[in-house]
Amino acid sequence: MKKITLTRAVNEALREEMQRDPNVYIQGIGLRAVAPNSLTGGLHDEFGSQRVRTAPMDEPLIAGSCVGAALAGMRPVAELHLADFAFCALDEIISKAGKWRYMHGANNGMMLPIVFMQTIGGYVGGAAEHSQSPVGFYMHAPGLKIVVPTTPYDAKGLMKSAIRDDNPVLFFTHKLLGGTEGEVPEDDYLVPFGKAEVRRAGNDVTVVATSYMVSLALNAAQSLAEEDVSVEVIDPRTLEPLDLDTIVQSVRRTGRLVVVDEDTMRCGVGAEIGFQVMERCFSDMKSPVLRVGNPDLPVPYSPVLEKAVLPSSSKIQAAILRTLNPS
Amino acid sequence: MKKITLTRAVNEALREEMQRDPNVYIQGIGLRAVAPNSLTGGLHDEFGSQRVRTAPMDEPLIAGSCVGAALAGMRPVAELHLADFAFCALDEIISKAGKWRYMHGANNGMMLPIVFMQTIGGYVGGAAEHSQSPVGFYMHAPGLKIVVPTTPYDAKGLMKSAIRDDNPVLFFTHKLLGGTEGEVPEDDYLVPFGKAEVRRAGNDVTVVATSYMVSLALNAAQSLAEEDVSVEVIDPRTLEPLDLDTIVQSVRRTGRLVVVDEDTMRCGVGAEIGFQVMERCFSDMKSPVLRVGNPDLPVPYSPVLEKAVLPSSSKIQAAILRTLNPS
Amino acid sequence: MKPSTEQMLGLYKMMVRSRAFEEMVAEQVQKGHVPCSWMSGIGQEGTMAALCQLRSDDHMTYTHRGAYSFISRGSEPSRLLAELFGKSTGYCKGKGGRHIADLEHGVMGKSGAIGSHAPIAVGMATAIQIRGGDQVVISLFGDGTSNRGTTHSALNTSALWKLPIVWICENNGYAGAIPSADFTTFKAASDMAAAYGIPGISIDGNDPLTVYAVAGEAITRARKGAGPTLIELKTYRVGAFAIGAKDLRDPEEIMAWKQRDPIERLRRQLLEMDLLSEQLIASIDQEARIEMDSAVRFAEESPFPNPEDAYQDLYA
Amino acid sequence: MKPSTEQMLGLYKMMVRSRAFEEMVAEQVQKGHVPCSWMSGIGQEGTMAALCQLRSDDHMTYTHRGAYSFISRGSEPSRLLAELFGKSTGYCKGKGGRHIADLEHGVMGKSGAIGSHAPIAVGMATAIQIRGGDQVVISLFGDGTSNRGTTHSALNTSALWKLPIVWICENNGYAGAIPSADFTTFKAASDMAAAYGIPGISIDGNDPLTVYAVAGEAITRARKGAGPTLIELKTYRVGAFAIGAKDLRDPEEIMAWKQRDPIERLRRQLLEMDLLSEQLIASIDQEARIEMDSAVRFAEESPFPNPEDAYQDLYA
Ligand SMILES: Cc1ncc(C[n+]2csc(CCOP(=O)(O)OP(=O)(O)O)c2C)c(N)n1
Ligand SMILES: Cc1ncc(C[n+]2csc(CCOP(=O)(O)OP(=O)(O)O)c2C)c(N)n1
Ligand SMILES: [Mg+2]
Ligand SMILES: [Mg+2]
Repeated sequence: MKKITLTRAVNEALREEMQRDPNVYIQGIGLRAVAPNSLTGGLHDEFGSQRVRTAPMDEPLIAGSCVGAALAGMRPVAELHLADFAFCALDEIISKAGKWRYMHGANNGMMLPIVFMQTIGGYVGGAAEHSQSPVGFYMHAPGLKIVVPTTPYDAKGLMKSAIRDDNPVLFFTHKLLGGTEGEVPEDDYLVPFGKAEVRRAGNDVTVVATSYMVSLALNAAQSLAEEDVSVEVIDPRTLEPLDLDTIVQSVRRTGRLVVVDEDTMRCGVGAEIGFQVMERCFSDMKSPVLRVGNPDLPVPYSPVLEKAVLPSSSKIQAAILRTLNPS
Repeated sequence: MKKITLTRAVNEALREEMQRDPNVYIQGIGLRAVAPNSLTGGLHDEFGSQRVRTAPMDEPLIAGSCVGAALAGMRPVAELHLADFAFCALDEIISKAGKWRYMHGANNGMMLPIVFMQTIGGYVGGAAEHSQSPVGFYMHAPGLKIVVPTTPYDAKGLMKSAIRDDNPVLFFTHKLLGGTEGEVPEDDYLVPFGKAEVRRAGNDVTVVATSYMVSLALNAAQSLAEEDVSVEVIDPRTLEPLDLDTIVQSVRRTGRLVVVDEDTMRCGVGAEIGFQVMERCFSDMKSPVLRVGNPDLPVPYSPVLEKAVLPSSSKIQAAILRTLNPS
Repeated sequence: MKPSTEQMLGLYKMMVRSRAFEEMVAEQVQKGHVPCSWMSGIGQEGTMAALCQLRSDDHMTYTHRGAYSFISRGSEPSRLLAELFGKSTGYCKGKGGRHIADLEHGVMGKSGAIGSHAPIAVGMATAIQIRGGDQVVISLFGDGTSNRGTTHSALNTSALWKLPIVWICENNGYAGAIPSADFTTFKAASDMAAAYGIPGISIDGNDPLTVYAVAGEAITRARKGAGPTLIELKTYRVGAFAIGAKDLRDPEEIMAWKQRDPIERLRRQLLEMDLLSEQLIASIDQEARIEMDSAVRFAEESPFPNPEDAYQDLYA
Repeated sequence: MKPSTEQMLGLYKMMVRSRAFEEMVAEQVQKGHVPCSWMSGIGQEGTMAALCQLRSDDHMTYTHRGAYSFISRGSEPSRLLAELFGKSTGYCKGKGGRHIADLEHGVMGKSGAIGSHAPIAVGMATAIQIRGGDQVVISLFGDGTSNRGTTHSALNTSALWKLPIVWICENNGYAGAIPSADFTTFKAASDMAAAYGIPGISIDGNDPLTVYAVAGEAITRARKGAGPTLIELKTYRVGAFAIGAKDLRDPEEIMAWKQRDPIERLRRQLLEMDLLSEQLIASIDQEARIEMDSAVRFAEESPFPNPEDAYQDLYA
C-alpha cells in the first residue's frame, strides 16, 4: 500500500490502462501542457501526442470523435475538464454514446467503450458556469454509466473498471477531492460498478451522499454522534448502476433517509433515490425522505452566496434532525 | 368561440403576439417553406423574412442568437422543431438562457424573454433520436419555465403568456396533440403559468399526467370508472412554475398518486412530483407514489417495441390498480 | 484514377440495385408498410462511384439520405427493408428504423441529428492513425449540414491532424424546401477547404466516372498519410425531401436534373465503350427487380420482435 | 479613418486606465482578495482602439480575457473590482465574479463557455436589423475560440444575413499553454472570412492607430448595412493564461513582445505628434493610480451580500 492523492490515483489508472491496452487513448484540450500533478499529468510525455491528443477547443468534436473511435475499436478517454463545458457536447454524449448501441440493435456487438472525464463542484468561486455538478442530467439519460468516486482507492479501481467497461462511462471528479489522500495497493485491482460502500455505520438515520458530499455527511454524522444520533452514511460510488439494495437494507433498519447531492435538487439524484426508496420501503418509513442539495439556483460567485446555496455539514445535520422530528 | 386544432391555436398565438409587439420575431430551420397547417404556417408570408427568419441549420446558433437578441431588447421565439435536435443547443438554453439573469445579478433588469418551441413525443416510429420528450432535463436546470399544453385553449393562452413572459420559456408541443380540436375564444386571452387543471374529478386515486399523457390517463380513468374506481386526473399545464398545491390537495383526499410522463423515468418529472408529494403528504399516503413512463430506454422504432416502452392507457390502469392494492 | 472494366460494370450494377431499392422502398412507404418515412436518395447515386472504392476495412459515415451508401458497402436489401418494416430480422432488430447500422459491412450507425457524423469520422480516422494502418474514412455530408458547427470543427481537426479522411459534401442545392443560398454563403462548399488549407474540389456529382477519378485520388492521398481532401459533388435529389412530403421546387428544374441522371449517364458511357449491351442492361435491371421482390417477401414474412426485446441491447 | 486629437488622447487614457486596472487586480488576486482567478488582458489593450469607436447604443461581446472591453465602454473600476471581491456593490451583486455584465454601459454578460458569444452577437445584430437601426456589434473571440463550431456558424449567419457585425479575432498565438499551430490550421484567422465571402484582414493588434483605422472602416461598413468584416489582431498576452498559472512559453518570446507593447507604442507616437508630454504622461498615470486606489478602497469597504440574496434574481 502507498498513500497517494485521488488525482494521482486517477492518473495511475490512466497510465496503467494505457500501458496494458494499446487501444486506450486520451484526448482533451491542452493535454500537451497540463500540470504534472493534474489528472492527466505526465501522460503526454510518456505516451506521446498520438495517444495523448491535444484536441482543438470544441467539445462536440472531442466527444463525438470518441464515438467514432470507439466504433472503430478503440477505447477513447475524453478529458472534458469542467462538467459545465461538456454541456456543449450533450448531443454527442446523450444521443450518440448513450443510445447508439440500443438504437442499432446491438448489431452483433456494437460497443461504445468511452470514458468521459468531467470535473464537478462548487465551493471555489467559479460562479454559475464553472461550478456545476450536473450528474442528474446524465442519470436522466439512458445508456450511460456514472461514476462518482470519493477515495483514491475507489477512484483508481473505478477508473480501471471504466476503461475496461464496454459501455460509455461518465467519470466525475470533484474539484475538492483531487487532493484527498488515501491508501492504494501497489498491484492491479478493480473496483466493480454497482456496489455501494457504507462509510459509517449507524442506526437512526440513513444518509446517501455522492462525491464530495460524502465528507460533508461524515462530518455531520460525527457531530451528531456527540448528540447520540447514530447516522449511517452510504457512498453509492456509481449512480448507474445503482446499488439500491444496500440503501434499502439500511433504510429498512433506520426508517429514515436523507439524500445529499451537490447538484440542483429538482429531478436530481435525491429525487430519484428518494422515489425508489419510498417505493421499496413505504411501510418502513418513519418520516419522509429529505434531500440536501442546491435549491435549484445557478451557483453564485460570492463566498457568502455560494455557502447559502451549496450543501454544508450543518445543513445536512439539520436535515437529519428534521427526519427525526418531522413537523 | 370557434373550434380549431392545437397547432392552429399556437399559430394564432404567434401571429397575434407578432401583430401586437414588433419586438417579437421567430426563427428556425426552414421557416420560409413550412406547411400551411404547421405551427408556424403562414407567418413568413404575413410578416416577411426579417421577422420570420429561415435560419442556418445549427441549433447552437439559433438558440444562442435568441439570447443575444433578447439582451438587445427583442422577444425572440426559436422554433427548434424536434426536442431531440435541441440537445445540440443545451449549453445555450441551460447555461445561457437559464442562468444569465441570475449570474449577472439581474443587472437592474436583465431579461431573457425567449420562447424555445420544441416538438416532443414518440408513437410515430421516429426511433431513439426523433422520439424524445426530454422535459426532465429542463426541469433539472434552474431558470427555465416549462409549458406542456394539452388543449387548443391552453396552448393559445399559454403561448401568449410565454411570449409576454420576461423569462426563457420552453414550450413543448406533442406530435400527437397537434390535431386535437377544441374551442378557443375569439378575443385575446391569456392562460397563466402555474395553475393546474383538474381534467377529471375523482376520489380514489390522483393521477398527474403531462402533455399527451393526459389523454391516456383520461382513457384509463374512464375504463376504471366502469369498475367503480374513481380517478382524479390533473394536468399541471406548466411544470415550472408547478402548481403543487392542487396536486397536494387532491392527494390529501385520495392518499394515492400515479404520475404519468412520457420521458424516461429516472430523475424525471415523476420522480420529482412524487418526491415533493411524499414530503408534503407523508401521513396521508395510503400506498407509495407510482409512476408510468419510459423505463429508461431509448425509444425503439418498431411499433411492437415502441409500445412496450412508452406509456399506454392500460399501463396507467395497471399502475392505478396497484396503488389500490399494493403488494 | 481510372476504373477497370470490371469495376465500371460493378459500379453500374450497384447503382442500378440502389435505385431499384429506393423505388421499392418508396412503394412500400406509400403502401403504409413502413412506420416512418424515408428520405429517398434517387438522383444522388453518383456518390457510389466514390464509396465503391472503399476496402472492407475502411470506414464510412453517411447521411440521412438514401440507401446508396449501404448498398455500396454490401448491405443486403432484404435486411435493410426488414429494418424499415420494424422486423426482428432487420439490421437493428427493428430498433433503428431509418437509423441503420450494419457493422459487418462497415455501416457504423446513423445519427438522427445532422452534423454529428463529421466528428465521428474524425474519431474513426484517429483510430486508424493511432494504429498506423492505411485505411481511410469517407464521410458524407449534405450542403445543409455544412451549416453545423460540428462540420467545421471536424474539418479543422482533420486538417490539423492530417487524418485519412475524404470529406464529400453532397450538394443537392437544397435542405428541405430551402435552396442553399438561403442558408449558406459558400459559393462552392469546397471553398471551406481553403480555410483549413486542405485540397478542395467541386465536381459534377452526377458524372460517376469523374467522381470515381477524383475520389480515387483523394483516397490514395489519404491512404498515403497525406491528409484529408474535401470534394463537393454537385447533384440533385429527384424526389421530395422525404417520401410523401410536398415538393415546392420548380418542376422544370426537377425535369432538367432528371435529364442528368447519373445512372443513365454511366449507362450511355458504358454502351459507347461497348461494355454494356441492351440485353445486358435488361438482365441487370431484371436481376435487381428480382432481388428487391425477394427483399419485400423477406421483410413481409419476417416476424416482429417480441415486446420483451425492448429491454435488451442497452448495455454491452 | 483617422482619429482626432481628442480621440487619440482619449484612447490613450483609456488604455492606461485599463492597464492600471489589470495591474491592480493582479495584486489583489495575489493578495488573496479575489475568490477566483483572473485572466489578465495586459498586452492586448490594442483592441480598445476598435472598441472605443462604439456608440453607447452599439453592442459588444467580449471574451474571458481582461477588463479592457469593459473599461472601453465606461464600466467603473470600483464596481468591477467589487464584483471580483464578491461584494454586493459589484456589477452583478457578487453573483457573477469574473462573469461580468454592466447593462448600463452595454456590457451584456459573459459566458463561462468559450465560443458562446458569437451566436449572441448574431442575435444582437439581428435585433438591430429587424428594428432598422444603424447600430453595430463588435464581437471579440480568441484564436483558440475560433475552434468552436459556434464561431463558424455565427460567421456564416452574419455573412448570409449581412449583419452589422465587426468580428475581431484577438490572435494572441496561444490558448492556455498551447500554441495556435496545435489547434488550428489557419495561417491567418482572417482566412476564415474568405470561406464566407466577407472581407477579412490581418493586422498588428499592438498598433492602436492601425487598429483604429481598420476597425473604423469595418464599423462604417456595418453601419451602412454592407455587412460583416473579420479582423484578425495579431497580439500577445504578456502574462500567464491566468494569474498564478505557470507560464510555459519561451521567456525570450515574452520579452520580445513586451517590446511591442501597444500602450508604449501609442505613447511614442503621441509624443512624436506632440500630443503628449512627459508631464501629461505622468499625470495620466497618476490619475489612473488614484482611480485604482479608490476602487480598491470602494471594494474593500463594500459589504458582502446577505445570504438571503442568493434566492433573488433568478426570474424577472
Ligand atoms: C441537429 C438537427 N437539426 C435539424 C434536423 C432536421 N433535418 C433533417 S435533414 C435536414 C436538412 C439537411 O439538409 P442537407 O444536409 O442539405 O441534406 P439533404 O436533405 O439535402 O440530403 C434537417 C434540417 C436534424 N435531423 N438534426
Ligand atoms: C466550452 C469551453 N471549453 C473550454 C473552456 C476552457 N477555456 C477557457 S479559456 C480557453 C482558451 C481560449 O483560448 P483563446 O480563445 O485563444 O483565448 P486566450 O485565452 O488566448 O485569450 C479554454 C479552452 C471554456 N471556458 N469553455
Ligand atoms: Mg442538401
Ligand atoms: Mg489565444
